[in-house]
Amino acid sequence: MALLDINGIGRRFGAVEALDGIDLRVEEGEVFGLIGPNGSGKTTLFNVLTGVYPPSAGEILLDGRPIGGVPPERIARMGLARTFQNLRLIPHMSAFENIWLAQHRRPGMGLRDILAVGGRKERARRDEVETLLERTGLATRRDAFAGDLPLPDQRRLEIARALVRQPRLLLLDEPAGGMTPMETQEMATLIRAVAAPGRTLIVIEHKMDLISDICDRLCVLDFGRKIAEGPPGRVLSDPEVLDIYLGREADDNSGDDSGDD
Amino acid sequence: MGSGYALLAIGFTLIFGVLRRLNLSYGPSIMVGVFFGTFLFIQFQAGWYTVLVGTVLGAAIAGAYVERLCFWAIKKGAAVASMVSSFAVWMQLEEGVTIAFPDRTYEFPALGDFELIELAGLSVRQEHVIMLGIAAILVFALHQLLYRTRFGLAVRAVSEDPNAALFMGVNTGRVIFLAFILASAIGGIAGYFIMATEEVITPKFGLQATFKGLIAMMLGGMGSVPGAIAGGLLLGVVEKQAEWYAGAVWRDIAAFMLLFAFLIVRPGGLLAQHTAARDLAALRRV
Amino acid sequence: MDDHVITVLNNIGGFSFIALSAYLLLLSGEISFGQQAFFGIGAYASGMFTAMFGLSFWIALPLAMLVAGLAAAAVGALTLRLRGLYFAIATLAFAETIRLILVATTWQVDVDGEPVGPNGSEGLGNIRWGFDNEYAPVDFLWMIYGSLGIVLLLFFLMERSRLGSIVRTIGADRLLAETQGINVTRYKILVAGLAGALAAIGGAFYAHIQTTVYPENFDVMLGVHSLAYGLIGGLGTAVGPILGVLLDVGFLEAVEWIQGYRMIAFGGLVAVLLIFMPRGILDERRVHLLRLMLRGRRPDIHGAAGH
Amino acid sequence: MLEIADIVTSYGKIEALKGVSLSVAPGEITCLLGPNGAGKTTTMMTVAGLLKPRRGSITFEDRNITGRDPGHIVRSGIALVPENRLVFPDMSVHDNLRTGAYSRSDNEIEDDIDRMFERFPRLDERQLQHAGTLSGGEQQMLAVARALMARPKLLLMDEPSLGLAPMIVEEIFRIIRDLNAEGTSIFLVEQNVHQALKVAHHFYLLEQGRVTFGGSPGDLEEDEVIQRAYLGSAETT
Repeated sequence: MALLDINGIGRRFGAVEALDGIDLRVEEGEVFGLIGPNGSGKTTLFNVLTGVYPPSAGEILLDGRPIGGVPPERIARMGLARTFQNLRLIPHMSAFENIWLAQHRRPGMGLRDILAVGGRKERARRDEVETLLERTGLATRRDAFAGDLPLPDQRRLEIARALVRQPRLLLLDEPAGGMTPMETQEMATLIRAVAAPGRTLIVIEHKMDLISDICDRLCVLDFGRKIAEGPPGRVLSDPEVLDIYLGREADDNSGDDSGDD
Repeated sequence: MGSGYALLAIGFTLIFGVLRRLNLSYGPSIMVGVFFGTFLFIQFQAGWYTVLVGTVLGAAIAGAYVERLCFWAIKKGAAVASMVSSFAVWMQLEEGVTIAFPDRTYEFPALGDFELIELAGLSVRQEHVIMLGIAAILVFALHQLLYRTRFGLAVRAVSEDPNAALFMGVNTGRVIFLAFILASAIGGIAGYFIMATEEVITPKFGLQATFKGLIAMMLGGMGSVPGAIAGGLLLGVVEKQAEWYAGAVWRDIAAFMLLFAFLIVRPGGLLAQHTAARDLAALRRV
Repeated sequence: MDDHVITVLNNIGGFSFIALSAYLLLLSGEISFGQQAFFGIGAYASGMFTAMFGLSFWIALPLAMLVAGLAAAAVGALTLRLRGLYFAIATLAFAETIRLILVATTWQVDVDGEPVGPNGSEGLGNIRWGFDNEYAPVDFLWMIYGSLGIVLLLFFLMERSRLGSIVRTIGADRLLAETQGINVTRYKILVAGLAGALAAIGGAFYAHIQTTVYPENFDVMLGVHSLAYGLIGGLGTAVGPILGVLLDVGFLEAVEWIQGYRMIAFGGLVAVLLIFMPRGILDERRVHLLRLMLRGRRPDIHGAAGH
Repeated sequence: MLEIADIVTSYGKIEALKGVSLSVAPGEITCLLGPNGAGKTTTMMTVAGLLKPRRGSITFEDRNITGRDPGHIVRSGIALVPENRLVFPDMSVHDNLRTGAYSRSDNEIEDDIDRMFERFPRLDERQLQHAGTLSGGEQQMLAVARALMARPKLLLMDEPSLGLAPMIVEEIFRIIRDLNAEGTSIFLVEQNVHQALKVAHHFYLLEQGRVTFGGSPGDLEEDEVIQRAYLGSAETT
């Protein structure tokens, strides 16, 4: 059974059909890419998956359990975590605190853990945050306010915050958005490390080199509809995809429009 | 009465629309204007137009002071600080007026000796008909100003995105300042006509004006001029009915209960946006 | 200690509760103009319990907290959908409704041949529990500061625990809180209820020191003052709002020549302070720096150059 | 046409620009490339008058415009297409264009609006629609059209391709080339090095608040530009 099973999802905003009958299956351990022009419904799909707003049609199964229309905090506790394209860190809290607060209501955490100010379990959880800071390269930024960090560090911090929830499915919304090619490569390294233990990821990106580098499979959205799905090599050479997404000139510069090297 | 509230609410809503911040000192600024008008009347036996001009001028000057201290000086993104600061200035204005006018209660000149007139079977005070007329003229003038002039374009641009307005070469600080003064002046006109029918003023009028303007604005929907009018008229009607049936205390209770109920059931106000627009707003929220 | 000093200290303590109440709501992202309602409910309820029904203050206090807490939680539940200014105005409308209803209500019972109970704008008098049990103002001083100490301790523990960060997360970004698995609805109602109960403590002490309370004691001035205390003192720690109270009641009360111009002075002070410190004296950044210094750490707390 | 000489701009204590000098020649497209946080947007904001430089001078057509307010700079012939477009979402497309002409007082504004609609037919179809309902690409076109309404001699464009799909990016760069061909000088900040080098006559590299290279696209291999532009950022991260 697929970890995530999306059947005929639709979402309408007034007259705009932001998502229109999307079918997707993401297998356990897969890194799945989601690409498409701006306004094609990628972030809307993330918002529907995380419960920010309910789908107006269709069904979503996470590990066989329906999550369409379930409130976001319940979905979060079912093992789904995400990052945000526009970054939603708490600017006047330190990097450490931003990660630490996200441990809330992980499976097995109850009222006593919420009120705990010390103790062995709490110390272990704090150590875990330190480890994550280390792994995401933020150890020296531990006490800096999140709002003071440069953009690449903020994106890393968002990933660390999502990881501390030990998610079964992690959604990354433009993890390399606004980054230079060098920073993008470092981000690709981080994402590969995150995916290494068999974690399932869905990644939205405009940077084709990053997508083809990290994804096992990907799907292309256009005007809320799925127009292609498959391994990166095949999808990125699909003539229809090239036409609507990569632009007509794409064939003569092999799709490197996003300023890669 | 309702049209007086509507005028109060229009001034309020204009400030909120441009700044997205609440000016609690709005009523007290008007109170300063009204006391200035009274001062002209008592000291110089000024005629009604001089008192009106004095009231508007006083309110505008007090408004300018509030804007400089509580809004212009406070950094962007600190809307709460502005609001609390405007409250602090409210206390200043109220105490200042109390010191300058130690008797607390003063006479305010009536617009004239008017008879009750019969209108469609109802007897109506003539002042109220005049007030309604003035309100209608002001609303029309304001609409023309906002949608037909360069200043109006700038006001609308600033109220949507002050940064982008700056890029277009709009002097946002000045536009906000002028809009603020304009709003306080409209409040001054409202204050004058309300006082001219009540004929007695106290420093508590500041609180009254802030409350009534606020309630009327919220009933109609924040930032909307037509909403302010609808809200003001509704508030006037409800208060009159409550007073008639249950007595003077219940007039204010009814006003606040109405506001509370409205906020819970229909927070967008009478003229709330329809759902599609709200959906789009939700889309942008993420 | 002379009586004036004790009165001032009692006032500082009493107002600290409502200031902390408004502060707690500010942390959760809500501006309330209506905490005076729960201060008033606390005052009236505790006063009625002791004066009309002869209960001990120590029973009346938790009961009054319960009444105010439940009322506050109910208001919190009703206003869940509202944010920012809408919430502020809704709480204001609620508080004014309560105050005006108290003005319109008279309900008196006969106690020792005297009518006792709320009497419209004449207020609720004869709250003689302190007098009957021979409590001097200085005894109330210990009671107030003892309670305040406990409340502050609870605040510090909350700030250390996840509960504090949950409340701050909800305050900073509600959607983010939801996607972190936080049940925002539940916490919002909880915080509203706690804040209401907290304000009621101040009200109960106030009623029993003054022995008579009037509806006009709980007007919007009190509410906005309590909000201002947190914003002056700072949103970074629970000490902030108390610092705000100290500045207003303590400092301005103490300086003689300000008398008569107190509102002008306080108003000006607040307005100028907010220009330079929009999140108060002890804001998050200063508190964070202070904590790091206390722990003897002084690493790079600024990120690299901004954009 | 535009001469920037040794400007220093800071946010609080942090110096974002540490003495930047560059010039934009009339009739050309000049690009400013560099990593995030290098100070590209700060440079734009300083030229547009939104930030005041602490030191240095900015001259436009031999007039000193250093530290003048944004309104003055728009009137002197410099218009900005801001990063992230910043159109007025609840105003109609038509009114958005009028705000662009705010600094003008002549009576040809409506004619110019008609001209914009001829140039951007997709905006014409949406004249009365609120700008917030447009797609990202349409909003970018509106932002460009709005800036053109000021009749600028020099157009500043801050990351016009940001967040847009590749096909729309192509279209935006086509517009940039067309505008330039009609005689508008353009000063462009971009992170899309590949596209930027295709249209630029001249380019500068900005690293950590300093200009580290200035020349023509032929002067360096594209790979080398990218390498040199981003090496600095690798050290800070």
